[in-house]
Amino acid sequence: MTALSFADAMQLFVVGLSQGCLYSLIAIGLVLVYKATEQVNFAQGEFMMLGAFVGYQFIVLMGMPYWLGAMLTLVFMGAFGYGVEALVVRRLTGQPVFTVFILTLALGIALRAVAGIIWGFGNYSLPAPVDGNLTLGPVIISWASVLSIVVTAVVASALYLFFRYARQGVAMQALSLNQLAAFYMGIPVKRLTSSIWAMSAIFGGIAGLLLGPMTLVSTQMGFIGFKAFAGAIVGGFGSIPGAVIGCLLIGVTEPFFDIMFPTLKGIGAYLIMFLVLLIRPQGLLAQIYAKKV
Amino acid sequence: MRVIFRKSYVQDIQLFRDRGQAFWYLLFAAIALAAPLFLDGYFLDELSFVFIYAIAGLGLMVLTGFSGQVSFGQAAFVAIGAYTHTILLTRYSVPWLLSLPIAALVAGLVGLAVGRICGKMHGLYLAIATLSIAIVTERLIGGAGDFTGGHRGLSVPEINILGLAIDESWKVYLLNFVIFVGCILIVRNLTRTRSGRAMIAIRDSEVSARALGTNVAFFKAYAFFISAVFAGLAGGLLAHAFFYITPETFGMGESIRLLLMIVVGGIGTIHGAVFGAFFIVLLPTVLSWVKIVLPSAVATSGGFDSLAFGLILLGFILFEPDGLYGRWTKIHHYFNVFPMYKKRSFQRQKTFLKTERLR
Amino acid sequence: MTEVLRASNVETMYGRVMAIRGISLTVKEGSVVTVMGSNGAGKTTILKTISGALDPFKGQVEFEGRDITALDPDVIARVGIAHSPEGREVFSLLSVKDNLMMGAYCRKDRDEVARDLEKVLGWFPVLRTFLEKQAIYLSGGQQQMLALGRAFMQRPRVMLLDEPSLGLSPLLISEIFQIIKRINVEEGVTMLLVEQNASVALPAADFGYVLETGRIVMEGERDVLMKSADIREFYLGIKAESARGDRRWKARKTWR
Amino acid sequence: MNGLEIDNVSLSFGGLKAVDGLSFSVEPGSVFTIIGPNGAGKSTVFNLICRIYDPSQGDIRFNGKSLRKAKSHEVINHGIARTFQNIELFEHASLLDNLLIGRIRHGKFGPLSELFFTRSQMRQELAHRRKAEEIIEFLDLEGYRHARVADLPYGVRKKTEMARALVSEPKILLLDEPSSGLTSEETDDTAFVIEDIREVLGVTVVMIEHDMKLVNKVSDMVLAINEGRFLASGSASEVQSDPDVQAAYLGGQAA
Repeated sequence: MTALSFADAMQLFVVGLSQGCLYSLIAIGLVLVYKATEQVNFAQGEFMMLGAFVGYQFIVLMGMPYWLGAMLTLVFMGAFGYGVEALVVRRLTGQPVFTVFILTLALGIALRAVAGIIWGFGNYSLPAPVDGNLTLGPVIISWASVLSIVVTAVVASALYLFFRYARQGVAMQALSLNQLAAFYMGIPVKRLTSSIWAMSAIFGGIAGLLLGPMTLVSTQMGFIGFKAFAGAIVGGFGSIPGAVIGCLLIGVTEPFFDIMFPTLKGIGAYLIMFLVLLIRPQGLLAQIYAKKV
Repeated sequence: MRVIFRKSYVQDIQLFRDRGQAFWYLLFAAIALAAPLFLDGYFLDELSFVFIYAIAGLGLMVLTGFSGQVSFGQAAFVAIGAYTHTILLTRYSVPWLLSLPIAALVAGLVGLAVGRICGKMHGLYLAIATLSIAIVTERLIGGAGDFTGGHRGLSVPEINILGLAIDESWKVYLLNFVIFVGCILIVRNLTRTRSGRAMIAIRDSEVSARALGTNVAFFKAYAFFISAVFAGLAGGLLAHAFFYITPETFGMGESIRLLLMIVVGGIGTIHGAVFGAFFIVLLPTVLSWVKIVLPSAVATSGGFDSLAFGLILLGFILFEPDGLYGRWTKIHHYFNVFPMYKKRSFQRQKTFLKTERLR
Repeated sequence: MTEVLRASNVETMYGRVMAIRGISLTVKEGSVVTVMGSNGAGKTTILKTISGALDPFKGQVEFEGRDITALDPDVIARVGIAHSPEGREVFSLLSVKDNLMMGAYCRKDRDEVARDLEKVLGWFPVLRTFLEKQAIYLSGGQQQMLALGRAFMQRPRVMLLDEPSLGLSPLLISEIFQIIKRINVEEGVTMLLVEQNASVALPAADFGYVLETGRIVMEGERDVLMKSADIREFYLGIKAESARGDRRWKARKTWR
Repeated sequence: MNGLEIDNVSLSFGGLKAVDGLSFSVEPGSVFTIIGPNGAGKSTVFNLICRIYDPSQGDIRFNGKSLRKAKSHEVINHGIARTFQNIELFEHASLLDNLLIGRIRHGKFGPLSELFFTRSQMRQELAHRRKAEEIIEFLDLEGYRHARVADLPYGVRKKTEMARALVSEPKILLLDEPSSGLTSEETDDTAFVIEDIREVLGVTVVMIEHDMKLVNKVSDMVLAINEGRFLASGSASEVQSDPDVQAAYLGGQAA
């Protein structure tokens, strides 16, 4: 193990931070669906991949201006998320959580295959929304990373406020707690549920557009979703602040871990998650309550 | 429709429900034993894979179907079994008959430890924790360098039982079949005794399982142990079937495939594990036949197999959540009551979500 | 009085069992109608069929002349039917206030909503003290009040109440039934009340139905039912004392 | 001393005292009823006895042995079985399997004899089955033996839960609102069942109950609590005439 200079450590920290923000964006999509419907979307990583590919289609293949292409991508993702819920996931309402696990796993497999058939199984490059680097003393950070940090901060706080104060936000929580009772209140459960999936797919799309330029677009890029899972779980699945905290924790510790244990590169996220779960089996901000008997 | 007349309590805990059932199962066993006489090597190899996957699936069935613990990490135990077995055979020249049980036991002990650690986790937490075990195991084996052959992998010697070389397809087939039948009997015995019931109790209500005297943590770990032993056993056999093993053979994807397998088969039943194994092993073969009639543009595209797999799974979950076995019982029921079949008796109703955050 | 709710010849499955077999009932505007019956008789199934949580196999449900059979429950709720389900079913992790406001989710008249909230808190002062607390921390009785208040916040024309007395102490039962009667009289809400505990439900009702294994075996005005020997024996638990004290064998029901 | 003793037990949830210095003892062979308004802490007392909660103060003894060190799955080994207010059955198993699970305390963990289903294992299974059948007959559940519990009507489920507790051959049975959700006819049956449990099986019964008719019929001793504290105790009629109980619970109306 080599000793790290302070500057190197800061650099790693910043890299980790922006990586953590990307995990957070994926994790927010996961938690959002979970919070409102108690469904777990294992295909969230694939939603992100799809967002990146659609962006690639609009911006690179069709040559649209970046921001127009990005907007269209998000519109497409919203419609896609809405449709997936309305046409597929809804049929499983009330089935055990496990069934939805399997459904979304299958959806992920199918999505990867479809993307591969349409766009091919290679690696493709997607332009970044902003170029250049920001230099802060010894630390160099790309503007794209800064953007991902800002976007995450905005999205997370907006959602937090939405669930806390907006009527629809509270209704979404209500329907996750007791769907039948929400129906009895006249809450348009079906429309709200589909909207949640649309929102979640849009966040997946944003993550895809931000991650695409950094890692190249490929059918395999969705696997990063599992690290977002780890982050969301560290935070206590179902809490948006928890998901952000967990993902940042994982994002920031990961580069240090990789440098310290080069042979174990890539599994730091899971080991951290395991450690947290050992101490707090419900995550940092627990969302599970004891049932009254 | 056949009605069972019960004359003694023994009847309810016998291996077979009645004579008719015993007859059918024994007939199947006889046909399976005779299969090498009329099937060629390719199909025998395929069936060997079916049996091996069914063994791993039975283990997962005990864990997920009986004790209700969702595991995305079964392939880790398969890997541990496969590597332990291969290393014992090649490096330490342990006899095959000893090496395989040791491999299963090693996997089992690791499973026990995991079960002990994960005992407090539920649902999604457990799923992701076990998933990370699969990922970590793969990396550890890959990173262990020469001992495990690293990412280059290890070549697996031929099976040799007490000097008898199991070198032809039909021999391997029969060996796998015998072990497979043994495993089924063991799981069947588990379902009709105390430990099996304790697992079901934990699955359905931990609170009352505890109130009735079930040591929940113990039986959760025990379910992990049994499941990992089966996985380890399957791993040992799988190593021979593959001839050459690398850590990637047993990655996260394989774990998920195993889980999907028991879902397609029908979760919670022994039949389900077997049906699922047939499905997952024979699907590529069937798809390759289907491809012949498809336009070549579709058939040659790289994603066709996984797309078909994904869509078939989606279809199962949407239209037949009870899996192949569930479909089978419905068909069976249809013929049993033939003119009186009512669609109603299996009709699905509006269902509504209720939170599982309270337990 | 006009009919506000009518079910005709409804058959509904519950799981694999035919839970109600050809039931017809009518509810007149402004009245309290109770459905009595033992467990598994299908009382809850009737309410669930009306409110759209279960689709009937056969038959029709009408609300103010409009066919509402097998619509989605949220549509039926917006039409003006509030269902307070068995087992309270409050939103356990939301605050008491949010629970009540969810009842008013579809209402646009903010001032009226605020006034109704005050009304509910006036009826159930305990709820006011727990306003910001999560509903999971309420006792069974308080949750029942919350469920009732939440249903009222919908400002429904008809309220379907499923076992409001379940698991409550005698004192609370009488309190809750007083409020139910008040909502009926003062707010003009029609009630369809399903109760095991006929000795509280029947006196509070105008009209009653008796349900046995999915069929209606008796119906009538309250006063008529109160006099029926079978009702007295099996539902009100008023027994002619026999010479041997408690009887262990069962009398036969004749439904006269 | 014999029987169940609750000795000055307290428990608080987040500053709120759910049970506050409560003491009582249950004579062996009696039917002991706890009444009180909703939220008085009645079910909490059961949960304390069953070690789901850990008391912050006080001791719980059964036949002179303290339960404070026991784990929640060990309580039944002392002979204490219970039912739940909202029915906690094993929904996806048959009624018979539910009862056999109730026999779990009467068996040893023997992985080999189980997995290979030896003859002695078979004998053990048959013994469990005979005991389960005794209880099935005792509670008239014959017709439902092989039905899936989730498909059973409410009243039968309630009885099933009682049966499941009884097959464990307890010395003392805790019943949490045995009559809730039952009609007056079914409640009458429950009264006979409780009497039989005491007289035929010789099991002490502690129950939480709201239906005063049932309470009057079967109880030897009644304890009224409110807000986790002792309110009154004595015979059913004594407790009901207590002014505190009337004010807090019965609301003046003689039930």
